[in-house]
This record gives sequence, C-alpha cells and structure tokens, in this order.
Amino acid sequence: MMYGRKGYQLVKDFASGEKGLLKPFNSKLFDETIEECEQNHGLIQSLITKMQQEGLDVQNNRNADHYGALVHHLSLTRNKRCLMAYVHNRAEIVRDLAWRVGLVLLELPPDIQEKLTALEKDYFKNHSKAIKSYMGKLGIELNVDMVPPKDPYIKIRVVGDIDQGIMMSDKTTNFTRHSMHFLKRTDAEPYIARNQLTYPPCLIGGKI
Amino acid sequence: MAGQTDPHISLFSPEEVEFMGEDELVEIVPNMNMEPLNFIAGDFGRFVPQIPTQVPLWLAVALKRRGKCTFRPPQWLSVDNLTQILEAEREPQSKFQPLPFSYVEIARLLFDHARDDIPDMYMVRSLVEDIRDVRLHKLENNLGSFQGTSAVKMDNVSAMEVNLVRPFARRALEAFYKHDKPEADTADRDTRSSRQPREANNEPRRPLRQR
Amino acid sequence: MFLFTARFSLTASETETFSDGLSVERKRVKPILMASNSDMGSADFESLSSTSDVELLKRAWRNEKAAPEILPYEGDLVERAKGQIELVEGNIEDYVENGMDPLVVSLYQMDLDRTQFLLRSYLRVRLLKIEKFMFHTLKSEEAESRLSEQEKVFATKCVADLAKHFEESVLIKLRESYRSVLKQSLISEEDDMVPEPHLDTFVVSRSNSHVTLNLYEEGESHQIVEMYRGDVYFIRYKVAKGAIESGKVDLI
Amino acid sequence: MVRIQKVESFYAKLRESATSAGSENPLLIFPSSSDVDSICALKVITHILESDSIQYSCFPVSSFLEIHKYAGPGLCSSSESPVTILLINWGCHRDLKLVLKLGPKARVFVVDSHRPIHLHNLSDYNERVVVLHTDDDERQADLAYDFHVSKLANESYQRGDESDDEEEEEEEDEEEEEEEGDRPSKRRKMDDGVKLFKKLKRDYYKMGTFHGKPSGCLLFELSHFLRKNTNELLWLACVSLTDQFVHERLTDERYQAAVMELEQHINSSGNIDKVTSVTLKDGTKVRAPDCSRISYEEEPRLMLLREWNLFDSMLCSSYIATKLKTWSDNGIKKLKLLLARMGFALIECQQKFPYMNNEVKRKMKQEFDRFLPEYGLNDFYYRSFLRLHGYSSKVSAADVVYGITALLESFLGSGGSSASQQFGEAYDALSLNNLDKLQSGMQQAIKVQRAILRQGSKAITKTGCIRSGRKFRWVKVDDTIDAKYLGYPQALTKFCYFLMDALREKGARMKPILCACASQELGKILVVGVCGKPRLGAVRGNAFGNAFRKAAQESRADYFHELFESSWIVLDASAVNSFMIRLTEKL
Repeated sequence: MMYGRKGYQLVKDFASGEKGLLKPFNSKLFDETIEECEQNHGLIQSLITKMQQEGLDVQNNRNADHYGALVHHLSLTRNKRCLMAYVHNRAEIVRDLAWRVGLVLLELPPDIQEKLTALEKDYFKNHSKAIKSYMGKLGIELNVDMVPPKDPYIKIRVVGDIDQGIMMSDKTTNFTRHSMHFLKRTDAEPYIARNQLTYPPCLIGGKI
Repeated sequence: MAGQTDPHISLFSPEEVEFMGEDELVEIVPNMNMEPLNFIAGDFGRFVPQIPTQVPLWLAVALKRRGKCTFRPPQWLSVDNLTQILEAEREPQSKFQPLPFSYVEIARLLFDHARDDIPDMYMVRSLVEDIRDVRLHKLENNLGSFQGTSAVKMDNVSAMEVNLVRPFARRALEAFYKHDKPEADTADRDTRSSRQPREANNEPRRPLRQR
Repeated sequence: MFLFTARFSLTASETETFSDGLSVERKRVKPILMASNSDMGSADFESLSSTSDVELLKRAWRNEKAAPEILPYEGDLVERAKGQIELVEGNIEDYVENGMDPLVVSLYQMDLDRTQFLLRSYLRVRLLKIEKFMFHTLKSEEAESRLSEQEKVFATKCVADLAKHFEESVLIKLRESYRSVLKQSLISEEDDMVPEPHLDTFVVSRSNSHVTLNLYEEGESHQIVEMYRGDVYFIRYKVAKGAIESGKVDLI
Repeated sequence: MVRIQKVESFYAKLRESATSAGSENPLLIFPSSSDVDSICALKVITHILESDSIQYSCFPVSSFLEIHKYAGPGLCSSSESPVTILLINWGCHRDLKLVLKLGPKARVFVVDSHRPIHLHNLSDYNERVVVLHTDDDERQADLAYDFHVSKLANESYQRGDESDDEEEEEEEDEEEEEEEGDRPSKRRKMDDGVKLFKKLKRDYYKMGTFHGKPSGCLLFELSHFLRKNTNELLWLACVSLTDQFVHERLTDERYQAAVMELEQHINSSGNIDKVTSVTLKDGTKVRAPDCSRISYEEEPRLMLLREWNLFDSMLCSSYIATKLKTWSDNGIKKLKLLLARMGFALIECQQKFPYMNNEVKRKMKQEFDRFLPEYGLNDFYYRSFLRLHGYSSKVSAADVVYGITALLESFLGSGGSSASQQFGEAYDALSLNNLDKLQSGMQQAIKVQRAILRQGSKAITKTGCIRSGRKFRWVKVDDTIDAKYLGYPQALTKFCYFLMDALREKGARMKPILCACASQELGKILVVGVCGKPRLGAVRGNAFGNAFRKAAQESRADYFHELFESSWIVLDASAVNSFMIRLTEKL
C-alpha cells in the first residue's frame, strides 16, 4: 500500500484544470485521502501501544516500531498538506470569482455555480460580504474598473443572449444578439465580465 | 479578463504599462479655442488655434480623435534619429541608447491615432520595431552574464523592456543569489532558513510525544 | 479633512471662474506635497516631474504592485485623492446641467476616470495581497501596523472565514492532534502552514535621489551599491525595502 | 425643413436631436443588411459619432417590419420621451411617417440612395422625417425632373393627409387617364390646379426606381468637412461607389464623375510615403511595408482575378462570358484560342493568380488591348481603386464588394446564421486586419459566380427555359444546389443581368427580365425584376415596384414585399405562375 499517492493525485487533479477555472470538486479522491489519514493514525496508535506493552520508552527507544510510527506521522501530515492545498487553491479561485465576475452568488454563470460545493458557496458569500463591507465603509467600489480606462466610452458587439430592456446609467436600450453599441464603459463592464459582449476588431479610435 | 494583471504575480499588463506611459507630455497644435483645463493630473492649455502646447499623451489622443488638434511628433521619433539609434544599438557589446522611458507606448499610440501627423510614418514604425527587437535580444543575452550579486544596474532600459524581462531575470538572480552567497557563519541558520520559501520542516525537532 | 499644502508651479491657481459664458464658480484646491522641478535630461522620468497627487498615487500603486509584501498604507494620500475625486464629480454634474460643451465634459471625465482607476487599483492590490498572505498579515505587530483600520477588519474577517472553511471541509475530519490551521501537527514548533511573502525576490528599482544601500545583512561580507538619481537596478527587495518606504527609491 | 441640402446641417440636426435632454434611448441606427454601401456608410457615420462621444445602438435590418422588434416602445406610441432614429440605405421611397407609425416625439433621419424619395418624406410640413438629399445629388441624378420637386412634395403632403397609401392614389390617376381617353363625358369635373398636381405626381412616381449618390460617399464628404476624414474612411467611400458600379445601380458617366472626385481626395491625402527604405551603415536595408495606400488604376473587368486564376475568371466573368458565349463548347474553344493568340500557355493561365508567372501578368494589359476589340470587348478596362497593404499584396475595390456581398448573402433560414450575424461578419471583413474573413467571402463569391454561369448556360441552351411574354421574360431556377447560392436578392439580380447580356449577344429584343429562385425560407420563392442597366438619357428606372405588389395581391397568395428594393418580392412557391400572368396585365 503506497501511502501519499491519493493526496498526490488530488493535488494533480487540481493542477490539471485550466488556470483560474474551477473543475468539479473531486470528492472521491478527497474522501479517500481522508480515509488514508485515518489508517495512518490507526497504525501510529497500534505501534505506540505495542512499544508500551513491550515496556519500551516510546520517545527515546529508536527501534523499528518507533520509525514505523514516524513514517505514518509523516504520511499523515503530507496528506493533510495535500488536502489543505486542494481546498486552499479552490478557495483562491472562489475569491477571484467574487472580484472578477460578481459579488452575488446567484448571478454567477450557472456552469460555475455547479462546480462549487455547498461549503464553497458559503465561503463565497462570506468573502463577498467582507469585500462589500470594506467598500461600503470606504465609499469606493473596487470590483469595477479592472482595466485601465481608455475613453469613457467603448464600442461592443453583443454575442450572448441577454434579456431585453438594458438599464444603463442614463439611457435604456436592447442588447439583442449581434447588435452593436457605443456606450459608457462602466455600463458595459458587468456584461463583459460575464463574457456576453466582445470588443469587435474596430475599437474606438483604433483601426476601423 | 484581458488587460487586468493577474493579481497574484506583481507584473503589469501591457494596458497598464501603456496607461503609465500616457502621462508623458507631448506637443500638439490645437485647431480650436478652449478654456484651460484644470485636471487633478495638472493644469493644461488655454488652447489657441495654431499655437503649439504641451499636454499628456492621453489628452492629446482624446483631442486628436475628436478632430481638435494635430500632433507634433517628438524630436526622437524621426527617420534620421531612429536610424542612428538603430545603428548604435546594433554595435556589438553596445550599451542601450537613451530613449524615453515609455518610448514603445508613445510610438504605438502615435501610430494608432496620429498616422497622418508623422512624416514617413511606416518607415518610422519599421525602425522603432527593429530597435525594440535588437534591444530585447541584447537584454536576453546579458541575462546570462548577471553575476551572483544583489543588485544589477541597467542603463536606459524602457518600461516595456523591464516588464518583459522581469520574470526571467528574477528567477535567474534568485537562483544565483541562493547558490553562491558568501558563507554566513552557522549561528544565524534561522535567518537563512527564512530565506528559502517556507517548506515544511521534515525532521521533528522533538521526539514523538505520547498522545 | 483637507491637508492644505503650498504648491509651487507655474500656473498655481486657487479659484477659477469659468468665462465660457458661465458664471460657475469652481473652487480648485490643489494640495500638492513637493515642489515641482524642471524636466530631467533627455530620458525624462515622469515620476520626477511636478509631483501632483496623481503622481504620488501612481507611485504608491506601482510600488504596491511590484513589492512582494504589503507596504505601509498611504492614508493621507488616499483621503486627498478621494476628496479631489468627489470635488471633480460635483463639477462635472454642474457642467452637464449648465450644458457645457460635451467635449470638455468628456475630457474632465477622462481625467476623473484615470485618477479613480489609480485609487481603486491601489486599494484593490492591497486587499488582494492581504488575501494572499492573510494569516501572515495579522501575525506580527509590525505587519499589522501597515494596514488601515478597514484593512485590519477585512483581514480579520478573511482569516475567520477561511479558517472556518478549512475547519468544515478538512480539519474536523482529521484527528485532534492534526486539526490546527497554522501548524501541521501539534508537534510542529512554529506555524509551518502559513505562507509568507518571499522577501528575497528581486524587484526593479529606480532611484529618485542619490542613495547608498548595504547589499547584505549583518554578519555577511560587506558590499554596498551607490545609486544615482534615475539609475535603474534589479535588486533584492529586502535590501531596498527601507529606501522604498522612505521614498528615495521607486519600484517600476 | 425636412429635405436637407447640406450634409453638415443634416449631421448638426441629427446630433442636436440625438443628444437632446430627456431622450431615454441612445441614437438608434438601423443599417440595411442588403448592400455593401450601407456598411461603408455605417462605418463612416459611427466614426464621426464616436469622435463626438454620442452614444448609439445599431441593429442591422433587412425589412421594414424588423425596426419595431428593436426600437422598443418609444418609436410609435405617444410616449413623451423623444427618440432619434437613423436609417441607412433604406426607407426613403415609402411614406415613413405612415409605414413606421411614428409617434409625436419620434424623429427619423434617413441617408438612402434609393430614388424616387416619397413626396411625403420631402415635404416641409413633415417634422417627423428628415431626409438627406443634396443639390448636386439631384442635379447629377440619372433621371432628372423638369419640375420643382419640393413644391410638389409640400402640396402632396398636405393633400396626402386625407388620402390613404400613396400607391392607391396614384392608381386611380392612371384609370382617369385611360377614362379620359375613351369616355371623356364621364370624367369628374376637376379644376386645373388639381389636374396639374395629379399629372406632376404621376410623372414623379412613373419614373420607376433608380439610385442617387452612394451613402458612403455622401458621409465621407461629411467627415471631410468636419476634418475627421482618414485613409480608412476614404477607402470605404471608394468601396461604396464600387458597390453601385458592380451592381449596375448607376450610369457609367456618373461613375466616372464620382471616381474623379475621389481621385482628388486620394491625391491630396498625402497617401504616398516619401522614404520607403533605409540602408544602415553596415549595409543592412530596412524596408517599410506599403502603408495600406489607396491607388487608382485601370482594372480589367475580370471578377476576383487575384483570388482565382486567369482562365476561370475569364470563363465566368459576366462581361467576357456573355460576349464569348463561354457556356457553349465552341465558346470555350474561342476563349482558349484567344489565350493562345495572346501567347499565354493554358496551364499558365490556370495557375492560381499569385503564382502565375510575372511575364504573363506584365504583358496581359497590352495583349488584351490588342485582341479583345475583335470580340467586341472594347471597354474591357475601367478606372477603379486598389488598396496596397503588407509588403506586396493588393486588393481591388470590386473584389472587396464581391466578397463582402457574398458574406452578407450567406445567411441561412431557420437555425442557421442569421442575417444580422452575417452583417457582423461582413462588417469585420471590411477592415484590413481581417483579411482571412474577406478571403473566405471572396471564395464564396467565386462559387456564386460559377452558379450564375451554370444556370445561365442551362437557361440559354435549353429551349423553353426562359418564358418570354409580351412585356417581360422570366425564368425559374430549379436546381436545388445552385439555389443555395442564387436564392438571395443581389446574387439573383446579377443572374438577371447575366441573362440579359447573353440574350442581347444572341440578338434577342431587349425586354425586362424576372428571375425566381427558392429563398432561404422553406416553401418560399424570391422573385427579382430587372429592367435594364441605367443608361444616360433613359426615361425610366425599374418599373416593377407597384406592379409587383398589385400582382401579388390579386394572386391571393400571401406575399412579402417589405424588402428594401421594390423590385424584390417573396411569394409562396405555388403562387409564382399566377403572379407572372397577373403581372403582365399590370405593366
């Protein structure tokens, strides 16, 4: 039984995903790694009790059992690191979603929401609250203006299906598919974040 | 989203490098009357037709796009000057020639928005591209010659070049630094250990304790 | 609260009456810290030209982005920038109401957008750094002193939220002696699960004035570097840290 | 004033209306997705609007009814908030206030080359519609009126209010005329003023439909006036003029005059770089690429030559194919003999043009000038525009028009890519940094032209295929494969002109021609009518307009006459024959 392999596969599974994009939570591998920690812990206990029954001093008597227990301790801490790394890296992406895509869980694109575990959804909500309360106290929105401003206006073309009657800062229009618009950048940014709009090749002022 | 740097690595996106370059002052010739502009970034204008004035690049581009001015290309952006610079850059073992810190961004913005204000614009653009390529090539070559030291001076380097070479240089310099530091006495092993990125400390300091 | 400071520059102006047929009285206060000075040789360094608040904000944003660890919070600068942004936002509303030429309005809007972007990016980069090293930022007195009040609140909440998330998804499923968030197991002497910023990374510095830096820490062979105004160096962050915080050197 | 003579005052009024306080919508722009001139005009006007920071929303449309799908409530209801609309290349030949049911606060601005402009749109009293119709456009028009149009327009608008759609009104005038002829006593008593008004109105509409100045060129003049013209916009003006030339919408004389105007712009826009290469002291040469320059040259009437090969381009290009009758075997033999006489080896001529040897390319013009007149091809070369880009590549304005039109006309019916999606493709392909899209459009145009040659040959060689009536000829494209290429208005129009040229070469009497072909909608047939190429001094344009509508109504099948040319109509497959029979009575 090769210890530590499950943990390794778990972290590898995360690493194989596209940078910054979530894959579904690999609960099978995750639970198997937890299971392995239990086995490690069980073996440590049995080796210690065996040494105690033999009347040996567990700390200083460096016999085979002592090192056996040590190996399992190391395997357990390694598994713990893998589990924590897996949860930590996913949590990093969850935070990034709050910043880049939107602070309201239900407004996230459905394909992203599917990939979040219940715990991660809670974490998302908590983290959004932290960001919102910071912004509230300071009176400045920080999840906007991610890209250096060019002209206050921007030219976009609608590629996704967006509901009708779009409310913009001072005007309303329809974002029907394939229509083109020249509007305030801040009005377009939420839709760009959910990549329903593209910059057509002819940016304002750029080459037509 | 394009244009926004990955917040986790302290690197600037090309859009951000251009943004910083847009504060450089350039000369324009307005074709209309306009009151002085008192911006947070500073005071500019009284704009009088045909009287040249200095404004930041972002303001100049905005006025040009609205048909309100023409550019006076900077002195360094001419076929003769750029030819000399290219010839000097191509000299073997030559140092970088002096160019404005954001010369790449200024050139690109002028090519995009002020084509008709730059004489022989396509020749100028080819020369700037060649100069940029020669300099990047030189930068990559002398990456290898960095000695194991904590500080490496770079003369006349530009914003884009710094931003481009930073990740490679950082890795090379960190590797040099880690391997051939002057021998420190063993006493402060801890300070050295704090240098390596924090890895788990494998050997237990104290023997296994009874649960 | 405005910090009134003198500003020496060619077109200093306190109040501006717009003579474009409008009687809008526009109060313009430009609290600028340092004296402006003439341009520098052929390779002009815009950070050395008149250091308006925008320049200071740009320098703070750039240093924060380039430094591996969080830098001291520039509270006064942030307040001043916020004040000026609110002032200009008000002015723009007046311009629009008084039917000012849309061209001039859009130019003032662009100046506003640029300053707002800098302020937002500066504050956001700091929050992202806090998120990245959240446990570390609250670990020491010194680290905590670099944060603003609201950032401390944010950091504390981040730590609590993430600890809770770790707790519920991993730690309660492990045995007692392995349940610590900060330590791998009870027998770890120090918090060996806390990622720390890597202070030995190399950054790119540009000196604002003549400065001499000691390249190595105590107990190592002495080596120094003498940097002159405008010099650009690839340098170990730890060595330049003091000079950055004192404003002698910028990161680019 | 509803008819605006000056392009700059048109823009000033548009700008003032679009930025008027209280308007809830941005400026709504509806470009026609039926022709290239409309895209060029859109790009020029949006460049100007953007530089003045005027917000807009743009929805490509291909029929009158679609506007309500996008314009939202403001357009026709009595809503108080003003809404400003800009129509590009459609709408001015119908009474817009009536057809679009404009509300009190809606204002429609129109830049459209379709003629005649409906009198109600031109009247000073109609505040809802503003039409751009410059003086020199009217003076140079192919068909001129010898009376004062605006006076007639005002009178018609005031009278128009009581009567319904202007077609009906014109209808009973004609009956009057006939009545007058055979039963004078029954004629109603009319005072002279009304009679004169009715006669002038009848003459105004009886001219049939034709085209004024291309919208792209008109709006380029606006950008020039506002000092916002660029090399890009000048090229768009060249393409929009060539669109009218390629699709036979203007006379050769008016084309030459317009080319001269654009040539002055090309010369004065400092288009040519002085320094194109620099030699460093160590001998290396740094060359500047050709800077997307625009040039004007004599171009052969060979379609998409640079995307094709010489032989196929000569075989399929309408101008040569109809003269040499390349649909027949001996026509192809004649073509091969011609090439041999010019000293060009056949395999050379079948090489893809970029790889054809330069010797042949250089001698081509000289040989063509020497031999082609013998075959009656005397104006084989015509003045045209070229765009140089990259290091040596060239593209001609005509090839751009063929390519972009093919992109516009490759929308599929249900489920497939919609017309507005193809409009986006065509829009992107018009800029120089999207050459791959333009190339795919040009390859598609080659397929359309091959289909035209195939169906043309079949129609000419198979007897009974072209049904010839007293007033017009008509033919139906049955081949389901080629219908995929020809089932679009512009392609079917090119097919009509091909047949007309072929019949002329066969010595047949010139008559208008109709072509019917399965459209993209299942079970529907597109019918397109062509009266003949616009000629200087011609008395009438395309007369099919109203006749189509009435014939379709009488054949009691449902029909769709809302496309942007009144000589285009969509019918039920079953109704085609009865439509044709009734149509002969209407002409």
